[in-house]
Amino acid sequence: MKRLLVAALLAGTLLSGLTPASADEVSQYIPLPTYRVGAYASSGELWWAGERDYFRYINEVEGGVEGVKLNYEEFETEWSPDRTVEVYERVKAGKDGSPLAFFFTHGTPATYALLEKAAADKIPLIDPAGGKTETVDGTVFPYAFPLLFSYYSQASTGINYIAEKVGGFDKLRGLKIATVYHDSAYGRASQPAVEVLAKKYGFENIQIPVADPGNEQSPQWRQIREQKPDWVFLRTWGVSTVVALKTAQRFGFPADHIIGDVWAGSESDAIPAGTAAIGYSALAPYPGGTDFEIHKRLKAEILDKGKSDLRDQKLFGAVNYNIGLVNAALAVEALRTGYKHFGARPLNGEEGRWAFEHLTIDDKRLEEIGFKGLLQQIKITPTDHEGGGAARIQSWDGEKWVLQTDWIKADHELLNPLIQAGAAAYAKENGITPRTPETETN
Amino acid sequence: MSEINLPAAAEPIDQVGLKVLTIVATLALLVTAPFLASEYWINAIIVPFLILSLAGLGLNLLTGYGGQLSLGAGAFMMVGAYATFSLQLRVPELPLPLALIVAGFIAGAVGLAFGIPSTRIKGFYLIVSTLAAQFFFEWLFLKFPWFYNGNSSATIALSRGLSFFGLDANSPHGRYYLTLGIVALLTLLSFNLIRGQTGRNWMAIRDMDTAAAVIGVPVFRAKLQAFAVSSFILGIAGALWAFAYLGSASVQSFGLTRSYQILFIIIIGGLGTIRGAYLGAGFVSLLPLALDWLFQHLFSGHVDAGLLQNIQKAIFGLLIIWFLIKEPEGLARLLSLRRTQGARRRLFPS
Amino acid sequence: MNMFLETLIGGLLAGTMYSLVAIGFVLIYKASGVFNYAQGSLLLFAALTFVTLTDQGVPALGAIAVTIGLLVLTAITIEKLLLRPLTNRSPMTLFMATLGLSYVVEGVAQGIMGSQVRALNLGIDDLPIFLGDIMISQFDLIAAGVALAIVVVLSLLFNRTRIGIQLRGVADDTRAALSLGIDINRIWQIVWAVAGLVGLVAGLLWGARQGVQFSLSLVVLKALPVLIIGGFTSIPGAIVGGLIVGAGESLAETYIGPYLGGGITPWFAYALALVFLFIRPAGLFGERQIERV
Amino acid sequence: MTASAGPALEVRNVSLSFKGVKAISDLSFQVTRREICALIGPNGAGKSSLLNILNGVYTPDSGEIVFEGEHFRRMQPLEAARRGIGRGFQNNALFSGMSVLDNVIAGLSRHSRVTLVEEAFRLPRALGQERAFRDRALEVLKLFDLEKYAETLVGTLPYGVQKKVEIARAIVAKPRLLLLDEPLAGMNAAEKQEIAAVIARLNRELDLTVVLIEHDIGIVLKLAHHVVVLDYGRKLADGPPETIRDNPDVIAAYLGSENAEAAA
Repeated sequence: MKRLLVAALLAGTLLSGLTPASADEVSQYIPLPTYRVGAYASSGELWWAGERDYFRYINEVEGGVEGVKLNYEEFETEWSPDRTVEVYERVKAGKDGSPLAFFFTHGTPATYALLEKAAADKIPLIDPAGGKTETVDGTVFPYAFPLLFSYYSQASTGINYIAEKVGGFDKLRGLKIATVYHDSAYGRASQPAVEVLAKKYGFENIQIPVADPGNEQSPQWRQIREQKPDWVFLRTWGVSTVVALKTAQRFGFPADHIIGDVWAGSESDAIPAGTAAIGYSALAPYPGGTDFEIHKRLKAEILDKGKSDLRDQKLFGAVNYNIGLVNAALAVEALRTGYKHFGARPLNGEEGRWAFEHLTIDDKRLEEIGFKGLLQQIKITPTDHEGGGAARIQSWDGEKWVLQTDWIKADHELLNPLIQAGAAAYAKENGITPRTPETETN
Repeated sequence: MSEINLPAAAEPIDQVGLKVLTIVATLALLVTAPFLASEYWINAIIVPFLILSLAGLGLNLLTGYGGQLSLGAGAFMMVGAYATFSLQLRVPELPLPLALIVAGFIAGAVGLAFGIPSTRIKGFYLIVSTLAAQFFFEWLFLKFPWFYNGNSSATIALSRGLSFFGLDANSPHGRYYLTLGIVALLTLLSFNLIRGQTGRNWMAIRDMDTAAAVIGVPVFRAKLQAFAVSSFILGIAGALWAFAYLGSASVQSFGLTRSYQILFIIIIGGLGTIRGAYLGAGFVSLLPLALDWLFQHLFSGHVDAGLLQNIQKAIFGLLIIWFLIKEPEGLARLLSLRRTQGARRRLFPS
Repeated sequence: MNMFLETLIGGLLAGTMYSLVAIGFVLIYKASGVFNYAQGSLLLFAALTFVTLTDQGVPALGAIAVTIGLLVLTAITIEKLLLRPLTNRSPMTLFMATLGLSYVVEGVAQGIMGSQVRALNLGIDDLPIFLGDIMISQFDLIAAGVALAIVVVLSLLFNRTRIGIQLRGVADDTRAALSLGIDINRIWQIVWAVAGLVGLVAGLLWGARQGVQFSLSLVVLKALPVLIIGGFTSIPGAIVGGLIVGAGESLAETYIGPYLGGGITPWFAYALALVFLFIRPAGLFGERQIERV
Repeated sequence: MTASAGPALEVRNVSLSFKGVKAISDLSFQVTRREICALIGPNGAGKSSLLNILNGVYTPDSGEIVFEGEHFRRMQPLEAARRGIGRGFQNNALFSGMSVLDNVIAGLSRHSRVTLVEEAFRLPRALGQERAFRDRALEVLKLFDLEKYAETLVGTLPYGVQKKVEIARAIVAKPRLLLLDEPLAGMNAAEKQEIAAVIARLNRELDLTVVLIEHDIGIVLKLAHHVVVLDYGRKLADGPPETIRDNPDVIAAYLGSENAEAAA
C-alpha cells in the first residue's frame, strides 16, 4: 500500500513532465511565478488577481492581443528566489508550441538570481519597479527590464517630493532625512542614490537598518527620536512597514513626515497600522483606486460576470491589485508591439526583447487602454530599460489611498551617470562588451 | 569477486548477482542520464536533487548518525558558498576543485566552532546554537559588502563560471557531471567514515551519550568531528547550490527554510542511513511537482489557486508527521528489500 | 542616562511581549515534554480566526467563544493524532513532528481564511506616556499587565484546582502520575487547549501591533531564546527570560549595533541565550535534568 | 601492577545529593586489588549513584576517590575509561542502533589511533586497526558464546543476551577495575550461574578488580570476597561475606524476613 502510494506519486511526477499538446491555435505562453503561501502571500494574492483579471479580459473581451491568446500559468514560489529559478528552468523552453517571450520574476531577489542565466538564455526578465538598478542600462544588460521605476528613481522622486513640500530644493540644505530600510539587498538598493542627492542638496543622510522580519523596531525609532530627522523615507517591506508606522506613532514621529517607497505603500501596509497610518504618504507608480477607466471595463466584463480571481471584491482597486493590472498591461502592450513587427504569432526571447525595447505608451495609448492616471507614459529604448521613472504621491486617509500629486519625475540627469558607472563596472567584472544599439539591425 | 562463489548463507548467489546488476545499471544510468533527460530535467530537477542529497547526507552525519539536532544546515551551506566565491575572486590561481575543498574546510571550521556548545548542551537545546549560526551568518554576509564584493545586489556569482581543471563545466551536462562527481566522491568518503571507528563513535553518542563516555568513546572529540565533517559536506553542497545550480545566490538561498528543507529530507528519507538522504531529497524535489500535477488535473479551475497552494502545504506537513509516526526510519526502510531485519531501531532514545 | 533608562524600560516592556509567547511553550513543555514549534502557527490560527469572525460581523465576545471552541477542538485533535501515537518517543522526534504540524496549521488556516493582512483594533491607543523625560509605550504597558494577569491566573489554576495539581504531578513524574490513575491524555488535551488560549491572547496583542498575518507565526523564533534563558519548565522563567531578551536586544541594538552596522537583533538574542546556556544549562529557573544510567 | 601495595580503589568521605536530598552521605570504604566487592542494599540506597561517581557521571558534593594511588575530587567519564575503569549499566545502556559486534568494538574506542582522513580514504592503518579491533571483539564475544549474534542489531536481542553483550563491551578494552550494576538481573538461574562463573573467571585470570551491585544474596555471598552494605546513602556494614551474613544490623535493615530466607 505504502509502496503503491510512493509509486503513484512518482508516476504522477513523471507524467507531469510530459505536457499535453493542445493543437489548433497557438497561444503566447506566460508563466507566472506567484506566492500565495508564506510570509508575503498577503501582497501576492491581490497582485495575481490583477494580472489574471487583465489577461482574462484581454483574452475574453478583446479576443487576445492582435488575435493571439495568452496562455498564463501559475507556479508557487513562496517568494523564494531559488524556487523562482526552478520555475524559470521549467518554463524557459516554452510550452505547447509557444516559446517564452519574457519572464516575470515577481520579486527583486529572484531577478538578481536569474540575471546571468536569463542573459545566457536570451530571455527578458521583467520586474517593474524592482530589479537591479544598473540594469536600466540596456547596453550591458540587454535582457533585464526594471521597468517604470528603478530604486534610484524611487529615492530621487521621494526627495523631489520633500523639496516640493518644504518649498524648493534650496530649502533641503541642512535638513535631516532618515532612511529606515529593510536590511536586505532590496532595502539598500537606493543608498548610492540618496548619497549623491544628499551631497547635491546638502541634507544630512541618516541610514537606519531594520533586520528582517522587523516585528520589533523600538531601538530604530528611539534613534529617530534622538536624532530628530525632519523626514523619514521608509523602505521597508511586509510586516516591517506596519510595525514601523505603529512604532513611529508610539515614539511621536508624525506620519505625514514619513514617505514610503513603492513596496511600502499598499493597503496591506496601511490598514493594519490603523490610525498610525493616517497622513502617511507613499510613492505610487501604481496608484490605488477604482476611478480609472480600466476598472470600469473590468467591473463590467470580469467582476460582475463572476470571472474575477479576487476572493474579496472589496479589494478591487487596491494598490497590489493595480500593480497586477499595470504589469499585465505592460506585457500586453509589449507583445502587441512585437506582434506588429514580427507578425501575430508567439514570440521568442530575442523577439520579446525587441518588443520591450520598442515599447512606447503615450498619452493617447493610455487613454485607449484605459490606464490614464494609473500608468505613466512609457518609452523604453535599448539604452533605457526603465522608460518612465516617475511616480505619483498618494496619502492614506484612514480608509483609502488618496492621490496627492500628478507624476513626479526622478532626476535622471543626476542618476544616469551613477547607473552607467555601475553597469560599466559590472561589464568589466564579467567580461561583457556593451552592445551598441545604433548599429543593430531590426 | 571471489566472494560470490562462497556459499554465503546470508546472500544467495542470485541475490548477489541482482545486486551487481543493480549497481551496474545505476552507474550506467547516472553516466548516460544527461542524454536521456531533457535539459529541463537536468537543470531544474536532477542537479538540485543531487545537491540536496549531498546536503542531506551532510546533515545526516550530524543528526542521523551523531544524534545532534541542527537547524543550521543553511548557515553552513552559506559559509561554503561565500567562501568559494571569495576564494575564486581573491585567489584566482586556485582552481575551482581546490577552492571547493578549502571552502569546505572553512565551513567545517565554522561548524566546529558552533558545535562547541554541544559538549555542554544536549538534545534539542542544541538548536539554539545552530539557529544562532543561521541568523548570525544571514546577518554577516549581508552586512559586510566585502563578502559579496560590494555589488549592489548583495548576490554572489562566479564571474569566470565553472571549470574543472580546464574543462568547462558551464553547460547543463558539465554541471551535471561536476555535481555528480563531487556527490559520488563525498558519499563514498562518508560511507567509509560511517562503517569505521568514527561512525561507531557517532552512533554510540546518538544512542546513549552518557554510556558512550563511560565506556571510553571520546565524546567531545567525536561530537566536534561530526560537526566539522557535516559542515564540510554542507559547505560544498552550498557552493554547488549557489554556482552549479542557481548560478548566483544570496543569503536568502540559504535561509531558515532551506535548513528545514534539509532536515525534512533526512527525516523523510531516513535518519542514520546514507541512501536516506537520496530518497528524501528525491521525495522533497518531486513531491511538489507531483502534487502540482495531481491538483491541476483534479481541481484545475474549480478551486481557488491560493487554497490549492495552502492545501499542498498542509499535505506536506501531514506527510512529515505521518512519517515520524509510522516510519521513523523513513523511506530508506520503507523501500528496503531486507525488511526482515528485525525490530525497529529507536533513534534518539529519550 | 535618560536615553539609557528609556531604552532599558522600553526593552523590558517589549520583552513581556516575548514572554507572552513563551508561556504557551512552557505549558506544553511541562505537560508533554514537547518543544512545540507549532505554537507560533497556533497563535496565528487563533488570531486569524478571531479577526475573520469579527470581520463577518460577529461580536467580539462571540468571536472569542467560537475561537476558544476551535482551539479546544484543535488541542483534542493534536493529542489524538500526534501526541498519542508519538508517546515515549524522543523530544527531538516530537519537536520535528511539531514542525510538520506548523505546516498543517498554517496551510489550513490560511487556506480557509486567506492570507490577507487584517487590521486588529483592540481599542488601545498607542500614544506615548512620559515619565519625566522617559517615554513609555502605553500599549506595551498594557501588554505587560496582561502578561502578569496570565501568570496569576495560571498559577491559581495550577495551585488551586484539581486539574492543575494533576498537571503538576504529570510534569514532575509522568510515570508516578500514571500509576495514580491520572488520565494523561486528558491532561494533554487540557494543556494544549490552555496553551492555545494563551496563544490567542498573545496573538491578539501581537496582531494589534503588526496586523494579523503570516509573520505572526515567526514570533516562535523570538520565544526560543527566552525559553533557554528562563528555563523550559518555569512560567516565571518565561517572564524573566522575556525581560532579559527584550532589554538585551534593545540595549544591544542601541549601544552595540552602531559599531556593527545595526540590525543585530535577530541573532543577538540567540548569542545571549548561548551565553546563558554555558553558565546555566537548565536556564535560570529550569530544573536540572539528572541523568540516570 | 603499578602501585605495589594498598587498595585498588578507595572511596573517602563521599557525599552526594540531588535537589537537596542526600543520596550518599559521608561514605568511605576500600576495595583491595583483585577482589570482587559487592555493594548491596535496598533500592535507593545510593549504590548506582556511587558507581556513577566512580566513573565520573556524577560529581560528588564532597569527598574524594583514590584509584591506584591517585586522588580525584571529580572523575571525568573519559578519564575513568582511560585509567582502566570499565562499566556495565543497570538498565542496559547498549547502543541500540548498532550491531552486537559494533557495540563491543565501541568499547575499544579509546585505543583508536587513526585519523579521520585515514578512515575516510581507507588507508592501510585504518584498515589494520579495523581488523585488529574486530578480532579482539570477536575474541571477547567468544568468551560469552555470542559470536553467532555478531552482526545482529543489538536492540532486537533478548534481555539476557543484551546483558552479556554489555559485560563483553565493558571488558573488551581490558580494564583493571570493572563496575557492574546488577549484571544478573532479569536472568534465569542457569544464566546467572553462567555469568557469575564468567565474572569469577575474569577476576581470576585477568587480575580484574570487580565492584558489582547485586540483589541476589545467594550469588553475592558465593561470588564476592568483600561486601559493602548501604542503606539510605550510609554504610551499614563492610567486610567479608561471612561476617555480613551474620551482622544483625544488616539482617534487620536489609535482608529482612523474606530475603533472609533466600539468603539461607
